[in-house]
Amino acid sequence: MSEECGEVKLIDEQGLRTDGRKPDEIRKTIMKVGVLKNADGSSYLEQGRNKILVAVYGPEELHPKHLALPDKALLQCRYHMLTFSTDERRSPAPSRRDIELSKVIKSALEPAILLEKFPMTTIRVLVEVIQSDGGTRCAGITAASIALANAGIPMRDLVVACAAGKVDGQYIVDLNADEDKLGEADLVVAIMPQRKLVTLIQMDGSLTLDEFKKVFELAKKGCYELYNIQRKALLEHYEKVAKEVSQDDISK
Amino acid sequence: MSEECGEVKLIDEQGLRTDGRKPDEIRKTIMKVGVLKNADGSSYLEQGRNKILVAVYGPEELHPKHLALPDKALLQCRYHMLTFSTDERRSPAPSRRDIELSKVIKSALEPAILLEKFPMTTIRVLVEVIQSDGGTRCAGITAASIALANAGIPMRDLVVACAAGKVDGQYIVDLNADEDKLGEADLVVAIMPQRKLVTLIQMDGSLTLDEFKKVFELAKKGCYELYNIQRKALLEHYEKVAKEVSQDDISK
Amino acid sequence: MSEECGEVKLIDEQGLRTDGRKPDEIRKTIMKVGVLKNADGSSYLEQGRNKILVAVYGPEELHPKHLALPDKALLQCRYHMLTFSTDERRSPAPSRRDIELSKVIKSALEPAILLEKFPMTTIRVLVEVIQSDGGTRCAGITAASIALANAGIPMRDLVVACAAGKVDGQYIVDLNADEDKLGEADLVVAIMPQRKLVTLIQMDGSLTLDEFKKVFELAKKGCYELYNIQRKALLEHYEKVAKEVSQDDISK
Amino acid sequence: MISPSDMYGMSFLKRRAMLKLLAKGTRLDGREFHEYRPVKINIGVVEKASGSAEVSIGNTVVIAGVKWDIGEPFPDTPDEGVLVTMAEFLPTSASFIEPGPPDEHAIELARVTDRGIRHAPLIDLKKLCLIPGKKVLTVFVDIYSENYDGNLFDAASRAAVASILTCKIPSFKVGEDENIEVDEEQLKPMPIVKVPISVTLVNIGDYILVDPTFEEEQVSDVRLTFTFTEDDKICAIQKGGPGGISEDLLMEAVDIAFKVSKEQRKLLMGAVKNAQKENDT
Amino acid sequence: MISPSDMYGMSFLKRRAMLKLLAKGTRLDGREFHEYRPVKINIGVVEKASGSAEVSIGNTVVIAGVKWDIGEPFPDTPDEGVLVTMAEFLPTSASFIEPGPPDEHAIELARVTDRGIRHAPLIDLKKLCLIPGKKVLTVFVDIYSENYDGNLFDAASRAAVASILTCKIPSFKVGEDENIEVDEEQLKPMPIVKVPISVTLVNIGDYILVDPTFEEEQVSDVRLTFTFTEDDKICAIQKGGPGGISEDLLMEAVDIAFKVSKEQRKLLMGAVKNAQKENDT
Amino acid sequence: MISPSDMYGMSFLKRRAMLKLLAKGTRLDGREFHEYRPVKINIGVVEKASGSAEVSIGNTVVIAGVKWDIGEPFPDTPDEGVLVTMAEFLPTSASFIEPGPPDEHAIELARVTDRGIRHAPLIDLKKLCLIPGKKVLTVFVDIYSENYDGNLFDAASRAAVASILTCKIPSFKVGEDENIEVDEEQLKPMPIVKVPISVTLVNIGDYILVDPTFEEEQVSDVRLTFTFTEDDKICAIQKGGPGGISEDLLMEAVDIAFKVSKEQRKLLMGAVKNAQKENDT
Repeated sequence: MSEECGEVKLIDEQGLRTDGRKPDEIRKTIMKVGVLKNADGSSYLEQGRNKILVAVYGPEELHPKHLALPDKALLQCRYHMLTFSTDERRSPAPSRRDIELSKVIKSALEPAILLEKFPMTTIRVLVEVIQSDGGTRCAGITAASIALANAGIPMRDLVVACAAGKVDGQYIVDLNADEDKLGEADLVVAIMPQRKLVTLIQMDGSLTLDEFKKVFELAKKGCYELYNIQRKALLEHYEKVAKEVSQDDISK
Repeated sequence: MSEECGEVKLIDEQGLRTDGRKPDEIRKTIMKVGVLKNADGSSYLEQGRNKILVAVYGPEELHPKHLALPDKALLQCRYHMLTFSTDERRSPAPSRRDIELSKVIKSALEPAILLEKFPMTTIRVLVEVIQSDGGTRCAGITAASIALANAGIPMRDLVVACAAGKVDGQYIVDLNADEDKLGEADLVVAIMPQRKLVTLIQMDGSLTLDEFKKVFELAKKGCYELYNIQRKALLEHYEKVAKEVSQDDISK
Repeated sequence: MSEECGEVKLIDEQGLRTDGRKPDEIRKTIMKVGVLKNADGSSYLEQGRNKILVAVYGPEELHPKHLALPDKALLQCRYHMLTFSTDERRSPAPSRRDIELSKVIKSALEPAILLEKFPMTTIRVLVEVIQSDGGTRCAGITAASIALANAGIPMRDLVVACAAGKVDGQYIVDLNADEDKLGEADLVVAIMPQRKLVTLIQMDGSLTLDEFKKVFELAKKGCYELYNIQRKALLEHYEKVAKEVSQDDISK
Repeated sequence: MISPSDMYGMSFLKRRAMLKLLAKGTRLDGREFHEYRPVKINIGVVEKASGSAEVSIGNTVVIAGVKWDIGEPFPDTPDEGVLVTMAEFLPTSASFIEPGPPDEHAIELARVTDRGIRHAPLIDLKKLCLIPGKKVLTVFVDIYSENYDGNLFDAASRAAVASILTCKIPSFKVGEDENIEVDEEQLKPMPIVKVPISVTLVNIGDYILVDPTFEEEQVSDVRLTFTFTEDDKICAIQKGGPGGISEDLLMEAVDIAFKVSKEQRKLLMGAVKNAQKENDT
Repeated sequence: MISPSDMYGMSFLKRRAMLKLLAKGTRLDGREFHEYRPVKINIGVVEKASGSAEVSIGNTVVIAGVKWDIGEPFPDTPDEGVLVTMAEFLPTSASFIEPGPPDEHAIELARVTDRGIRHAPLIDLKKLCLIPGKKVLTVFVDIYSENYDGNLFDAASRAAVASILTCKIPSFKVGEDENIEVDEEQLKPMPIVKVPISVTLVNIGDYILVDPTFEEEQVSDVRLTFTFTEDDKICAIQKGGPGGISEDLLMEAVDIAFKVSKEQRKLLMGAVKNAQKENDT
Repeated sequence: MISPSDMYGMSFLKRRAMLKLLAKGTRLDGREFHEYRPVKINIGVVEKASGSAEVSIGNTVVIAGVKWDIGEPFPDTPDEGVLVTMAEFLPTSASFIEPGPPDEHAIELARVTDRGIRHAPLIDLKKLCLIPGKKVLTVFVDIYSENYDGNLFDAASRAAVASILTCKIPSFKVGEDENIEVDEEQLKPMPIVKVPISVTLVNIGDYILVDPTFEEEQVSDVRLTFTFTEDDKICAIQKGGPGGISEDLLMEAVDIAFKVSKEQRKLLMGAVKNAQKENDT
């Protein structure tokens, strides 16, 4: 977050952003579930140039056992970036950022999962960032949530996340890497859309309380748009599975 | 320990040391016990510019269990320096020196603790060096011993440690960092003052057997002076506690 | 494995190699067993300038227990080079090469050991390279096999390993470090000589299928020569032990 | 290291008892819902650090120290000094904390403290550039918890900020051959822009409690840390905890935090001024 | 991390069942003994990598990416670029794989893939030298398994080779003062020598099965990987598994692998050509 | 890794049996109280090291090797070479020793050996300075235990000292542009000042036993290592073990160690001279 963003113009005279979007427009987003054979649930998400793969394993036995919780499943989340996911090759060792984001993603997903149904077990959510272009923690949460649904883990609601911020004095939604880096503020919001609960909020930059509330609304709007895509992806998968099953029936 | 200490004068014409002390004078020392709320016992010690914080936990359950001893408590000691405790910022990773000193401190304290009273448990002694100016292993032992007493761990005796050495051809007690680095010899001694047992001895430098015996006497003298301060610190704490308790009684 | 080995002549006009050997001649090899007191079995091997020490421990209890196999002993192998074993001082941390070779040595030895006799236990093979001059993985396997026999571990057969390759267009056996580095191909073969089974094969370089088969034969020939030395070493040890025992009888 | 099971998800019974108490308008230690425990700021405790402070909030005690070194800038900010913030839970802090490299909790603590400082921004990093693209000042802010009874975020922030505000760095001269002369005689303060004040609160049921104790953290649904600058702006937010929060409660929380930050700012700046006065005399 | 007990030495019963099936001339998934599962090669999946490919062989999925940097040569090859190959089992791959630094299996996978590439040789490393003894191009080939159902060796090799074959690197100019100018506009392909094709097979009893599934690997005695270049030479071999193999079967295995490598080569080169065509248009 | 429970604090019964035996004036292996086990010093066992020695004291076997490199001096000793001493317990040493990075026991062993060498001083480090403040010789002394039966301190010290005393380093020339030419033809010995001899003994009850076996170490109260130089000075002392010692016994121990060091010195210097003679012919 740099103070002087005057040099690089992030919004042009037509009011369009560097990637051609309008301020309140989210990036083109594709979601699929059931993309990995071995995982209990999985998903793949492209949001602009972000490419995210998520696998969910569990509920399953936990090792070492003394970490198990007597009253609920232990949710374990890992956020991990492949070495070639960014412009500069990343070190393969987990960074401090990776470790914080893993914790933050857990905190965003946990409210939605009925962990109390599976005491003494673990549910593992593995977020792999194959390509990164800003907003991967949000994309990871959004993708993880449908991978959890795909795994058949009972949930109170989906979780969907989106960032919003302020660049060149304007409020924008779903920041890409340049906007994140050069903008004036970056607000990350995750919600459970049916329950109307906020499960994650993170911010850095500089906003008055009033601006904060406006940017928050914009992030929420992004969340609801992504929520529709989540539902469509899940629906498509169920329809496909249903079709396969019924064809199996016919072939018998 | 450098051979030529001629360049830097460690003892001036008046026979005084760089910090104004006489050869057989220990540094100004302050000790307090019960300084941390969560620890079972704790102490804070200032000896010259050394600042040491010690916490004691235990006897408590030991993980992993296979390390537990069937006939006595396992004493675990950690000597650790904060990154800003020295002139140069230290790396946060434990150094080989830290690991040796942890072992040496354990060896100095162990003879005084009735470990056999608590088989299968552990007692943990955590020595944090907040500021370091030479002799922190001694200061750590001295402080740890009163923190153990503060934790109510049964002990045969206190342990008190002090260094002595030879600089500019003279014998001196309680070396500071410069004297340690530039002097001709550095002898570390820990004793149980009532039991008259030596629980630690370490030396580097160059001393004849005769000189060694003289320097040893000087270190022992330092130990006895520090022992008085230890006792005073414990007494003051008990008086304070007693007063609080009796005031509680009155207020009832 | 460099393409141009023209610069350095690895075979001279007399058809001799840099260390004076003929192409099909293995290096001077000395083997001893029972060289370490604490190990259940041990061996020492010199092959040219290679110096290898092997200790075997087991069958013994395995920690942590969840690694134990219900139907056989777990074979654990470690290949490790001392820091001063090579021209350049090595880092003491295990290299990726060390880790691969440990795995490869395990794969070469495992077929010969009656692991099924000792379920839930472990057998540990520790290969220490004291000095290295090419072919240490082979030397390690050859030495490990007689150390296992020395430990009294029941075996289907010994295992013996030897490399062969191609340098300056000629086929040679038992490559030294220079031949390994500058030659055109390096083929590592381990066999169980009585059972006529290949338990390890590794290659890098460039060989036609035909050449491969010829080089393979040469490696096998090397193996059989080393096998004779293995047997002699074991025999000598048993004779020595027998003599000691009978002398003990006499002295009674 | 704190295992997740230690931090959250504690007994259902404890939580029920706490909620009963809160329904009566009281906290376990008798505080108001929006009241901090006593805050003590002890500045200059480590002479060998360029700046240092020990801060206690109730029984939580944190110590921070600042050191500098000459280093290289990051490639994308060639004309800025480098700020490195580290946090460690000393094993003295609580019985369940084991020694070892910073775990996820310590890393989050360091990064949240760092973001408050960086986005205020507290330090004018451009003024720490010595030779653009080549040599800059690296500022290490190292934070250690000594005793842990909840709300490490605010204690860490206060200790780090107080250390920086009272920190003295030498003067530097760049010679002709790009050698850097360090003048330790000519000490000067760190170049300051704006002072961040963090306020941490938890949400338990419908209640919002400022400055949670360890017990309150354990039974809480949501932990929120808001950081404000003196020009009434938010510069950082962090959510933790296993629960979600309604939008209404979230907005209420921001407003409470904002209000409370004012008194906390006074308290910190007062301690800083006292320390500077003492230092001048 | 895969523990040894997971990889091999699995149940005696499974093995017996498998042998019965093989005696009938069938594999569990209905394949011929020397038949690969469907191989899909998807090139250019990561735009931020200089080259990339996702390869699936049946249910096994591997992704590889190539990145470059300017570095120093190894002292013993002062005029050659540096090739660094890394492999990691992503924990998405299977339930028994835990996150963490590469274990012995991942290291073997990386080193065997690397040897195939290095000894073909696939890349003309001399052409990656910028200033002899001082500056060379370092090529990082990073390989990740996404889903693991046996035969990672061939999937990794195919993905790495396809990534390198379709990789674009910038042009470099060495200035007078040994500064290196990078011209990202003038992209050019990696200098290629020969293309290695690995073929992995397992030996179970008297049978040789090409492209083993995870289940087949589990019950197999010997795993063999042969790598061939287009001039009909072997450039690398690796044996794994807890068993031994007779010389006859070994020689049979080489011949099978050699034969099968031809169709696998066609498949790879076809995918590469398609990708290059798409890229040009 | 040796767990503390393996090293000390072993069974009460063993100790009682040992004390009974000692009361009769005998040790388990029949030695006198102040007698070493047979010491064998085998010099030059690793040709690729600049100096090397394998030392056995009874069943304890230690190997040490010396390597050199050109490096930078420490900032506070700009005109001195650098000595780096490392010790590792090879897992061959005993069944309870696991492979891995040096643990507290190996680190203590390395540091005590190092202090004996450094404070004698054995090496004239000033003579290893090539360009003050810039380039010096770094001397690596790496010590490995091969078989462990007590008294590793003396075996390690003897092996390290013998390696250094017989070590050959090349001649160095500093060129005009501060390039360093290494002349491997012109080998010369390490610059030696004084030779340290360590003597380790344990205290069990009222008894002092020189050169303890593993069993004696296990049941002992105190372990003491004294290191002497040829001018009858003490240059290093280290105490270990879970017990305390009376001042009288401590002073008795120093005197015993001093006496015994004389014969140990003869033994070492004899082996060194033999090796040098062999080398010259």
